[in-house]
Amino acid sequence: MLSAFPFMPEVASAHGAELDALSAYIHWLVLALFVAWGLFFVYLLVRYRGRRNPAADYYGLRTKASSYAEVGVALAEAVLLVGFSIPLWSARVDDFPDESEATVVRVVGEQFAWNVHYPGPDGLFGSADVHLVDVQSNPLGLDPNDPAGDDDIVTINDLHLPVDKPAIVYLSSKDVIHSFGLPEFRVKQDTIPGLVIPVHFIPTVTTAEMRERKNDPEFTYEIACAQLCGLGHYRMKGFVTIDTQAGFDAWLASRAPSEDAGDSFWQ
Amino acid sequence: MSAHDVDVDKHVRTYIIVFVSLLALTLVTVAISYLEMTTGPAVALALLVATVKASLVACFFMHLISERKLIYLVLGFTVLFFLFVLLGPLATEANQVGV
Amino acid sequence: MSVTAIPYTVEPRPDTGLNNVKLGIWLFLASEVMLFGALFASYILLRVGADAGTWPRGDSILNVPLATLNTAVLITSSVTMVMAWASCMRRDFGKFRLYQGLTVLAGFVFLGIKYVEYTSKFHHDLFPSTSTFLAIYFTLTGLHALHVIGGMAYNAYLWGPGARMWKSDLEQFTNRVEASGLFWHFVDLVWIFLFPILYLL
Amino acid sequence: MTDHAAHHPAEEHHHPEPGFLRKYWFSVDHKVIGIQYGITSLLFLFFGFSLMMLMRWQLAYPGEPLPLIGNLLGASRMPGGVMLPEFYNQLGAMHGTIMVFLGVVPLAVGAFGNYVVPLQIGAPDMAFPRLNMASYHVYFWGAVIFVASFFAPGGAAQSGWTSYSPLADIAPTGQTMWLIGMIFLITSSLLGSINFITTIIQLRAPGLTFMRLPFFVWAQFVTAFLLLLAFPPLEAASVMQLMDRVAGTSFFLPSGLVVSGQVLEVSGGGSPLLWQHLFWFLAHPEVYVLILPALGIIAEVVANNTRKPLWGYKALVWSVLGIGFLSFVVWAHHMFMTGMGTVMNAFFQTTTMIISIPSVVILSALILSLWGASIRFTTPMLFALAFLPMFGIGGLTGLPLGLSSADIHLHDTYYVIGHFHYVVAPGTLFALFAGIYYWYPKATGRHLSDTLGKLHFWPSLLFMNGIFFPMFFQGLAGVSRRLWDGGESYRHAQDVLWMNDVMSWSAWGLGLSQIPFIVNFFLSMKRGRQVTENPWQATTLEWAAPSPPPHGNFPVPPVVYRSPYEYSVPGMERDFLPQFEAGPSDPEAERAAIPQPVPAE
Ligand code: HEA
Ligand code: HEA
Ligand code: CUA
Ligand SMILES: [Cu+2]
Repeated sequence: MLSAFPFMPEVASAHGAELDALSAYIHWLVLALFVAWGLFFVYLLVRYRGRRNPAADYYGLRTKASSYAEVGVALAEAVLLVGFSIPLWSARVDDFPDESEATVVRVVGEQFAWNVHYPGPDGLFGSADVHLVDVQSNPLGLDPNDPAGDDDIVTINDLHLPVDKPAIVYLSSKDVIHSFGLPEFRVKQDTIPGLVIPVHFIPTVTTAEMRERKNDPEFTYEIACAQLCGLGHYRMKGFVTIDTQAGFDAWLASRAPSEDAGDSFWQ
Repeated sequence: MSAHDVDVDKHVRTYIIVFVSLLALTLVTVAISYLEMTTGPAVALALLVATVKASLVACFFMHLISERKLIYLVLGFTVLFFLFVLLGPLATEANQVGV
Repeated sequence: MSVTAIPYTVEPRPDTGLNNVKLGIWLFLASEVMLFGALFASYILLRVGADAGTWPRGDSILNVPLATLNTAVLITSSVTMVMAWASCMRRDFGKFRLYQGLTVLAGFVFLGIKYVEYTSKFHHDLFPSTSTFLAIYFTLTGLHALHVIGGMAYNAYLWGPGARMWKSDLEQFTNRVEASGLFWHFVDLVWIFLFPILYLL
Repeated sequence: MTDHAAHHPAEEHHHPEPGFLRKYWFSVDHKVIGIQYGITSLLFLFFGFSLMMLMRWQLAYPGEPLPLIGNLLGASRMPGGVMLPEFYNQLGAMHGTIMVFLGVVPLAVGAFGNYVVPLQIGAPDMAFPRLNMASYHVYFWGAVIFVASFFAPGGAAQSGWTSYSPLADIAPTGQTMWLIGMIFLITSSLLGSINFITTIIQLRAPGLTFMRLPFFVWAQFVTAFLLLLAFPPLEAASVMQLMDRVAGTSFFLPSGLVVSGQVLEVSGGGSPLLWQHLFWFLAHPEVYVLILPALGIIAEVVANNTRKPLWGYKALVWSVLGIGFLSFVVWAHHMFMTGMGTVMNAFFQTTTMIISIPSVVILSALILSLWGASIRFTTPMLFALAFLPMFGIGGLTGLPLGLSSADIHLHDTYYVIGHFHYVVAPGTLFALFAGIYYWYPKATGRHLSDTLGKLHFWPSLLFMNGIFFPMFFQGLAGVSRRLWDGGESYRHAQDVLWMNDVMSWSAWGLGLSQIPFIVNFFLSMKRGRQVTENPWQATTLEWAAPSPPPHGNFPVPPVVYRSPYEYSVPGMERDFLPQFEAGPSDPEAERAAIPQPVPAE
């Protein structure tokens, strides 16, 4: 069908289908152009080969037909640009859902892992300070004296999200530029040190369902670091688990820090 | 330009005038910087004076005032591209998603 | 060299009205505009992006009187430079030697003052690594100083050994002085911008 | 190349033979310098290709020891013959840098520009011969620095040819050498471009008005302006990154960085994106520096082998000027994923779409030039014809990338690698090969073997597509570029992983396919069929000079009577009418009709 292009991973986000449609249209367009030009090109090679046409015609092609073709190409590009690409982009970066009805999470890239940070029940992220960073016990440098941080949940390379609910991910980096790439969700955003850049999307297919569709019990969504970030770039891989709301809540609860967790940091 | 078609002495007189006005403008900029102004106007004014001085140098010492079209063309494009490299990054940063 | 002489090395080509050197030097200056322009753009971007209050006013760190003096020195050297060229036009070798010499001398004075400025910074433990402001300050003024040195070197050459050409081919020599002058004025022109943006704002 | 004296004893007495060094190393003759550039850059193309053939092993057989060569490269690079990720990144970054800055640009501009432009405009040499020599020597030492960097502690640059900060700021010494080498190369290009522009504007032969210039000269003209005005910003950026690395500044380093658990002790306050802006402000015009001379070569070869004027010369000229101008305002289409708001994003998408139009016009004009032709399938023409669809594929796949919403999925995947290799490899490289086959007789006085040429062409065409087409599938599947294991560990890559073998074997096949060329290149110098001035029966000025041209190029300074591609002029029994020949009709009248330069105000 016209609004999808083969070879792409099965889409698993609400906006993904729209992006794919654009991708499909532009690819069909260039494919058509290439085939048309290609056939014409081959025809010319055969028709005007020296042996068949020993004397060239000084004037060559008399019509200006080609300029119509060019105008056509330009128009098609304009339509795809104004009608699709720009609005779709604006939907990505401008109309964010309200945080109250979204799953909000911080993801911080580092050589070579993804730190995932949930605010916990209080919905507040604990404040962090680079000088508190400890590779083992406190990768994000959370401030133990900040109450907002007490119930926070921190995982490494393990992002869980509930299905059919908007997710807002605040992206940043501790060291160099990485890129938060989620192929199945058609999400990609560089994480720039010094900046916090949000992305939003709605996962539409749970991991379990995707496993059935692919009938591959092993299947998991992955975070693929898309930006060269050093010798470990190739292994900077995280996992995304899309769960039902219930399943997600259960997982969160299971991850909630036990009472003395705050101290266990400093043992 | 070749020796014949210019009246050198007239040139020299202009050089002196330009020289004096440049020195004067230098003092002006410094003076301005002492009266306490908010950054906005201060920058604008300082750059204005600098531009005037620069164009004096360019027009008279570098004889741009009486240069060939070709040179104007080249410099015109150069200035344009300079504006691109100046404004492009600024505009993009102003339009940055996130903080 | 080549068998057939290269045309328009001295006399201008009728349809462009320029000789090769004149066009060449202006093209070079165009690229220089982009070089300093990019650094200038970086300065603005970094300053606009800096957290409120972190960017110092130049005169709170730098020595404005010295820089003002240096500005005057460069402007003076520009005048002596064009006077040197005018002396070529007037075929007055003595005057040329004088003005060209003064131009080079002014270059030395400028560098001397810069040296004093730099060292006093270092004494106060102010280095490029201290802050982004000082980083851009040292980079811009350093690059500018390199250009001054380059210009001085060529001017000194024209003053000394290069001057032999005065006898052999005065017209080409005059072109060279003009070209070297154009470069020197450009260096002056760059400083005219560096002075306010680095020292006064 | 073969020594002039043999062909032109006449020269002997107006200037004694200079010594070897003066003649071949410190020569100021644009032809010798062109050939210096040519040989050096070809060797670097081969070197850059070899690096990639190494990488392709790792991509096809991740983590498996490379037989034979593997152990030779030392434990710091390939312990036990297995490539370390660090070394993979070095190879990638250096492949990109070398191919672009030491291979294609010096060959397209330094070699072809230097050798052909003065000849095509009927000039005795470049406007500034000594500057020309300097530009080669600066390039040469820059190149030496790049090669030496492989032996620096920690190895060569390994942050990609894009050298994004902060990664490049904290990379080993090799990056410092990369930056210094870069400053050398940029300086060299600046010297060169000043020379080209001055030469083209000032040294055109009488009667050679701008609208009579061969399209190749136009392409070089615009290219020179790109080099002149787009390179300095990267020079500035390189200086700043150098300061960050050696003087401890933080131009590109924000505050509060934590590298491998340690807080980075710098003043901070810098901007990583500033580097990207300055880099791409150079690097997008740069990619047109890679393609414009190629298009120029193609135009020459197509006109000559269709035996008819190019279709739409005016359109070609205006398009190339348009591309040159627009290429300064599209750079941020490489930065869509850095968090760009809708406004700027829309702006850069729009400029990107607009710039594709002149390219379409140029390609269309070249294809339509075939209409009514009498096509001669010579070796240069084969490469030129192959160029058209190959560049077509590369260019057309640029459009999905140019629409940022489509780019979200494709950015930094192998799709991008596929896109630009189609334009630079079977595109530009093929054009350069076409140029070599086309002008080799002019430079050496001998033809390259046609048989070996075809033996070079067909397999190259096959393997090029074998390497680069699968990349589109991998990219659409979402496989990231610059992966040491070629995506082996990623689930979404599994279905397309097998293509890595196809690509690698094609790459090695492509390597073998170059043997006929290398053999041809060297053997033909002595064995090739001898030629006179105008072996291709061409119309442009370089064919008025002897082959190879002596010092000063033209025994008699040429005069230009007409536009560049007067083939198959009606009512002539000979099917070409050179620019430099008075027409059969009435030579006197024609000589009188030569446009005289009008004094400028
Ligand atoms: C010579 C080099 C070259 C050329 C000419 C181009 C041409 C174009 N490029 Fe490409 N590009 C690169 C080299 C080049 N590019 C490189 C090196 C990179 C990657 C850098 C990196 O990240 O490492 C890149 C990356 C790149 C990106 C960034 C992708 C990303 O990182 O996400 C984008 C996005 O807009 C883009 C767009 C375009 C466009 C729209 C064109 C247009 O100009 C194309 C216009 C041409 C056409 C539209 C063709 C017309 C075709 C026909 C008329 C049909 C003919 C058919 C037959 C004859 C059969 N390019
Ligand atoms: C002009 C630019 C150019 C050219 C021509 C090429 C040519 C080739 N490139 Fe390259 N490539 C880049 C520029 C270029 N590349 C860049 C910029 C990158 C990105 C780097 C980065 O990630 O930062 C890249 C990355 C890149 C990758 C991705 C690596 C990764 O992401 O991890 C791959 C993978 O296969 C690849 C392969 C090839 C191959 C097989 C060729 C082949 O087509 C090579 C063909 C070469 C020849 C045919 C040689 C011809 C010369 C001779 C035969 C010599 C004869 C000598 C004499 C006669 C004296 N390239
Ligand atoms: Cu992180 Cu690549
Ligand atoms: Cu680009």
